[in-house]
Amino acid sequence: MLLDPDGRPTAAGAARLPAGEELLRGLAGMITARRFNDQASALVRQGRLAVYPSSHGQEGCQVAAAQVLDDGDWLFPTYRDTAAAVARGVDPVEVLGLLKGDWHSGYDPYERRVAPLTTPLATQLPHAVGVAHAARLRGEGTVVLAMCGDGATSEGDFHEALNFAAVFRAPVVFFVQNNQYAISVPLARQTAAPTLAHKGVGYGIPGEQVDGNDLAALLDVLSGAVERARAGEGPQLVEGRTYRMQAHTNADDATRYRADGEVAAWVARDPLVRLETYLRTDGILDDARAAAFADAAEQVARRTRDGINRDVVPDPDDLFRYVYSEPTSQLVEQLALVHDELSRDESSRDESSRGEQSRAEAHR
Amino acid sequence: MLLDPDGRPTAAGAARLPAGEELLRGLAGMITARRFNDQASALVRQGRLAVYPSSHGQEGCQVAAAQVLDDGDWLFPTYRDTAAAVARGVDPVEVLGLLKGDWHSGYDPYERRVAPLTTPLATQLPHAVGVAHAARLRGEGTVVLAMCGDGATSEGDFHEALNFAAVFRAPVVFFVQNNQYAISVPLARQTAAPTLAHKGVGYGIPGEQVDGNDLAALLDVLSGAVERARAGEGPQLVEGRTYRMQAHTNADDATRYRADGEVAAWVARDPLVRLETYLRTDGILDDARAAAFADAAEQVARRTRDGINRDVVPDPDDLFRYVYSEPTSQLVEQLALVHDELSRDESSRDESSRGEQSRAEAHR
Amino acid sequence: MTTTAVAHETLSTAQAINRALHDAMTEDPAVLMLGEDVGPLGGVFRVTDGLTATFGEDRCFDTPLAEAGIAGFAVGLAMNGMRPVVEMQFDAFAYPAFEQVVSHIAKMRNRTRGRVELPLVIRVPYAGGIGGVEHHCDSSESYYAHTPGLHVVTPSNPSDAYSLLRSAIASPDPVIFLEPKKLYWAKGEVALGDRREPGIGTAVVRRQGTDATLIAYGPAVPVAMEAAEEAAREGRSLQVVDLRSIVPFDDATVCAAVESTGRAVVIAEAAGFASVASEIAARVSERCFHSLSAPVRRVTGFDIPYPPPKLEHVQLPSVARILDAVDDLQWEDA
Amino acid sequence: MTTTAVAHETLSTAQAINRALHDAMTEDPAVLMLGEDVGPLGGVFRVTDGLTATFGEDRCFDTPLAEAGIAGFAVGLAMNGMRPVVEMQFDAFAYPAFEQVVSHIAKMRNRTRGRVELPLVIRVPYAGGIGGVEHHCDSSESYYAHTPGLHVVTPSNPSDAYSLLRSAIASPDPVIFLEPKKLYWAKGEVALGDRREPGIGTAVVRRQGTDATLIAYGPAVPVAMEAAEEAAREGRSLQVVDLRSIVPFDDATVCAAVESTGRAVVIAEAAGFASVASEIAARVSERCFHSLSAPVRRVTGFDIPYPPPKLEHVQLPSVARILDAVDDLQWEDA
Ligand SMILES: Cc1ncc(C[n+]2csc(CCOP(=O)(O)OP(=O)(O)O)c2C)c(N)n1
Ligand SMILES: Cc1ncc(C[n+]2csc(CCOP(=O)(O)OP(=O)(O)O)c2C)c(N)n1
Ligand SMILES: [Mg+2]
Ligand SMILES: [Mg+2]
Repeated sequence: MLLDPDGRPTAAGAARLPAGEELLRGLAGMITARRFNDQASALVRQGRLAVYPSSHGQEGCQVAAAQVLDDGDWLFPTYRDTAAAVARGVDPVEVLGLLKGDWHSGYDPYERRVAPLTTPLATQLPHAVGVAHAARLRGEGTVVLAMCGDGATSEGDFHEALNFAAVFRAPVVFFVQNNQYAISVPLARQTAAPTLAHKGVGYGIPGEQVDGNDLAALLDVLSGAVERARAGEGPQLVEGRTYRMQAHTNADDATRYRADGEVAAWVARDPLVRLETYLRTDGILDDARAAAFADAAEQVARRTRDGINRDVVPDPDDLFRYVYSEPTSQLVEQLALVHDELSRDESSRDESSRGEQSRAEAHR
Repeated sequence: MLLDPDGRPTAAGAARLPAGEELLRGLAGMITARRFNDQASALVRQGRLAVYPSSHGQEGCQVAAAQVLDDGDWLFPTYRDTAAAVARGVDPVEVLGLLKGDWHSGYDPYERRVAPLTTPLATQLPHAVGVAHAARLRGEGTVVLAMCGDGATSEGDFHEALNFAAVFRAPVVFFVQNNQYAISVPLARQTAAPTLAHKGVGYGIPGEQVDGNDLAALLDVLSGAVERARAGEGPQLVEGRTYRMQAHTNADDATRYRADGEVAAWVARDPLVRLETYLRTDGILDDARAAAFADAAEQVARRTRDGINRDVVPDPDDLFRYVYSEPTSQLVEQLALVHDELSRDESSRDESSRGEQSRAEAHR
Repeated sequence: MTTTAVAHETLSTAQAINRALHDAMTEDPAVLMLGEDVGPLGGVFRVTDGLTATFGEDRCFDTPLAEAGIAGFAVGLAMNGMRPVVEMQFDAFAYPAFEQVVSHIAKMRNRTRGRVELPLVIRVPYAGGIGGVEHHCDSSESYYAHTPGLHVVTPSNPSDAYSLLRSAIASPDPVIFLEPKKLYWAKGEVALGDRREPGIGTAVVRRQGTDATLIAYGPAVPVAMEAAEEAAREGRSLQVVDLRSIVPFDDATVCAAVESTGRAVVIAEAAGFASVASEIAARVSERCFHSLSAPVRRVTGFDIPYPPPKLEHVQLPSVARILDAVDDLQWEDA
Repeated sequence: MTTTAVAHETLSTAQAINRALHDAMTEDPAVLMLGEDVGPLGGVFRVTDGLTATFGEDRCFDTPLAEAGIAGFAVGLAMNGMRPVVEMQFDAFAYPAFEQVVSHIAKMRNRTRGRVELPLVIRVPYAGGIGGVEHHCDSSESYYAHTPGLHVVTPSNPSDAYSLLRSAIASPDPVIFLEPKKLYWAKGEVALGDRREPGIGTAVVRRQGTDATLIAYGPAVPVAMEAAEEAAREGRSLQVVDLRSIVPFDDATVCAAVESTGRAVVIAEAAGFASVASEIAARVSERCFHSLSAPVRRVTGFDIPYPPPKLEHVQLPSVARILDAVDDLQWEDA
């Protein structure tokens, strides 16, 4: 911890606090991330997104993960790490592609070097190791930061990825956002380890736990890990202790498994408030700058809203277009069938004879 | 280490050496195990077994694993742990069922509470946790000892099993026989951990490394682990450092990946020689007793030889008999087809017309 | 011997499954329910709602988040006297457990000549039609149905959901119990109590008809029924067979149905290639060859990854696609 | 553009695969070979023999023992400019990688609208006939063939092994390359060099015949050829089609063949239920309906776990079983 929950530098903080501009950038990022999260949640309520797993409360982790990376590095996010992808510069509307339901993934992963948001837990971690290893084979200085949740650490893929990374000394920073829950399951039923950072020991990977609601500490610890990985010291494990302040997704009912008091205690440790308090107290942040940050966040929210509210007419042909580099003869035949159906649909709109109307309805 | 490689008690040994009778029992077990291993390897060369992964050199681990358990406990062996199953009292001929090729598994797992030898690596470990948990739910004092190799620790199932055991505080002792290789892959390419015992840390499981060629130390460490598990202290991890003195199986060519000198150095640390030297030096073992041990081992070898050399005519009906508790109508039909084929085969032996003979040949 | 009074209630499929679990757990203390979020939360579909409260944490409990571990752990429980029921949270999240399912759950009984039985049930919410994002809508039945040693069943209504799950839990063999997600909220009358019939292995003719036979299972059954109704309005009489049990397969009921009409359409949501629908089409084509007036048609998912929510209607067998396939059954030759 | 001189050599299937790897690695430094024991040992079947010595440890290397990890790691390599070739040690030991294969390898291209291609090959020694113990003889092709997004190929001889693997490695899409273990030691003449034809997607008529068509792939092809020879001695002319490529499926070649004879038997080692053989039988029954003089028969593995060594002959399609199925093709009606 470099800043205590009330925004006062700790002893360690006095020595290692990142530069003011870095912290301001971080604060701006968190303000945008928070606004983006809340905008996306609102869009779910309005029926514009299928589902949204919000990182509200985890914005420190989200922003730090992006901020410590160079342009040539890679970020591997989970479904919850939309704000991290936005912080890395991916278009917010494209980030929400998966959750809007137009397509499985919305952005070009190569553009900002952000892998697709991954849903099957921990499965992206071995991918991250492979990407890092390929870069290393070519002598590139790429670092890969791979994110996952506390629950995901129980999956076999977490284990296999860390072990591969250690054996190949791949430049990967595994960043576990321990938000205390895997949907309804609390950490104590997920693991009996003293901390998740201890999970590095069995792989020969240095592990460090950090206050995940303290952006200053996150930047300090994560950038240290990134630098060590870049310097050839092999993979690093960082656990950020944070909290999922809202339900798992809009479909979840968090009151079934946790008490309001617990949530309130964590809300009191809000990462935005903590950093802003410090920056204002220390005179680094003034009202003008704060207003500019809020403005920028509002712009992202507006762009998000506008983009998501824009109706895209999805093209059924796309379903057949990307399965293989060349469609198989089977897919060519099947697409023809779809076209045939669609044209019957069309014609039924005029004719409405022989029950075609109701067929078209069922079809839609 | 309680006995050094030359069979002299170490400082720790002076204090904690198991009772003489325990050690004699262990020596007898190892002599039998060694004889059994070498007999089985001979049977492979004679074409009586399909394959044999010998634990020659690992007899200390094999025998200790069985010796520390009570009758009500369970043992979960891998394909290599045939000698451990024999040490636990399973009929040696039935133990070799898998490797003879008559059937997939030869013995009744409930009789001596020994699970089937498991081939898919690490997959038996979660089974072991389930068995232990079921016993604990019923308030039984059962301990489960689950074995695996150094290579198997890389599998996701290893991770998931240890984590489940820790979270449920299941009375399981995970016993990793680190024989330095997974077929051709040496430990250093399997893990970057300081030791495999360190792998307990990330689960909150106590881990201990022990000289796997020192039966005295193995009995000490494993029985300690078993007692702690039985006392409700949760799962335990023990790494036995040992060596696979022969090739992975008869089908392997170990000269492709390791030097003779390395093997020789480990042969000099033979677990049998070490314990026998101590027991003779200390006057616990005399020639008569040694001869009796050799005799008993020879009897197991003879029983093994006789049993394996006895030809069993495998019954095709068995293939359909055990798939479900009641065969599906599909299997009933398919078995009828097999019977029909077999009867055509029979008749072709007399007639030999219309190419039936060659059909029958192809069929066999 | 006691005769249990059979009560009737109108329940959703999710509620019927919940009741089956509740009743089985009441009857037999060896029945355990485990999985991700099945405890206090009651599962993401609330299928296990109230079970922890009623039976305690030892009987219905959350596990760490690891599906291979869950399946393997259940194997051990079943080896040692328990009758575990596992919930996989969604179809695609059962894949990590594939090795445990194929290499152990399906083979343990055979491996040990029947000495080790595995009376366990794996419940898998499967298939689409609920606007779910990627990995939440896979139709994975063909993977299981192709694996010898497993029973594979799937109800199409609350009543079958109850009886099939009761018989799955009572079975000494492992059962993959596939729950069509889009039918979780569909209501129907359910006879409760100690009822295990209809059980595993029996198909049923859901609707009589004389012109052609629609063969469907799980989520495709209501669509087939709708198509048959629509066809009736058009003057064509379609018979509908609901498999209920994929393995074992009820050849007798299916063949009798097809032979009675001479025409057949197989309907399934899963991608068609090398699937359960292929099997049904191949079986019917072979066994009813001389009764068939037209080739057996298949209306299945296309051979593409399951679409995103906005396009799933393209993939799902629809009334229109079914009726078009029926139209194609060479009536002009009749 | 250089034209490579094509040399011919007599090689075993294992050697032909080794040469294909060697030649692809020589041509393209992005091609990597990885898996368990593929380095200094050269693989348990010696298929990768010499590759580490020739290309160095960075190009052909052993991984930790974890198949999901291997597959996932290969995904990352492929995402970042490499063309990884993975060896799974045996069929059943690929199951731990099932989630990576189904949820990522098969779907990444589609998920990203073609932006992320995965040019990777998973080599799987599969099927039986070598006296292997449990878990070493599974015919797993149906699991892959049912999964949209994968190409699935399997050679039946050294020459196809070479060209199919060359085209698999050159493909921008993931390919499951199934190697029939029992054919590893079978020898044949192989044209080497920059040869990718015949490639993915084309079946071939291996033997001409007029009375009935045998459709087979991989390890079943030599058995089908033997059966055709035996039948010829009995005066019956059987045609043999070797699929080579299961996905994509060469409908044109298969249908033309079946239509030319009017009778068909599908042969495959795998358990028959909901399998590739089901698909072939269903397709042929549907597409060639009016040309068929008899129902399409299947000679497949039974729906049982693969037998222990002493009983595997019962499970494997034999010449006798194939000829009996041919006998059943209702010749009396002809
Ligand atoms: C392999 C797999 N199993 C199950 C799920 C269903 N699921 C989605 S999120 C979730 C909880 C994840 O918890 P955690 O890793 O802590 O991440 P968080 O949601 O808290 O960010 C579960 C069980 C999944 N997505 N993938
Ligand atoms: C899941 C799985 N993958 C691969 C194999 C093939 N295989 C058999 S033994 C072996 C090496 C195992 O090494 P280790 O765990 O150290 O045990 P040891 O053989 O040394 O006793 C391998 C790779 C397997 N049996 N199971
Ligand atoms: Mg979490
Ligand atoms: Mg080993």
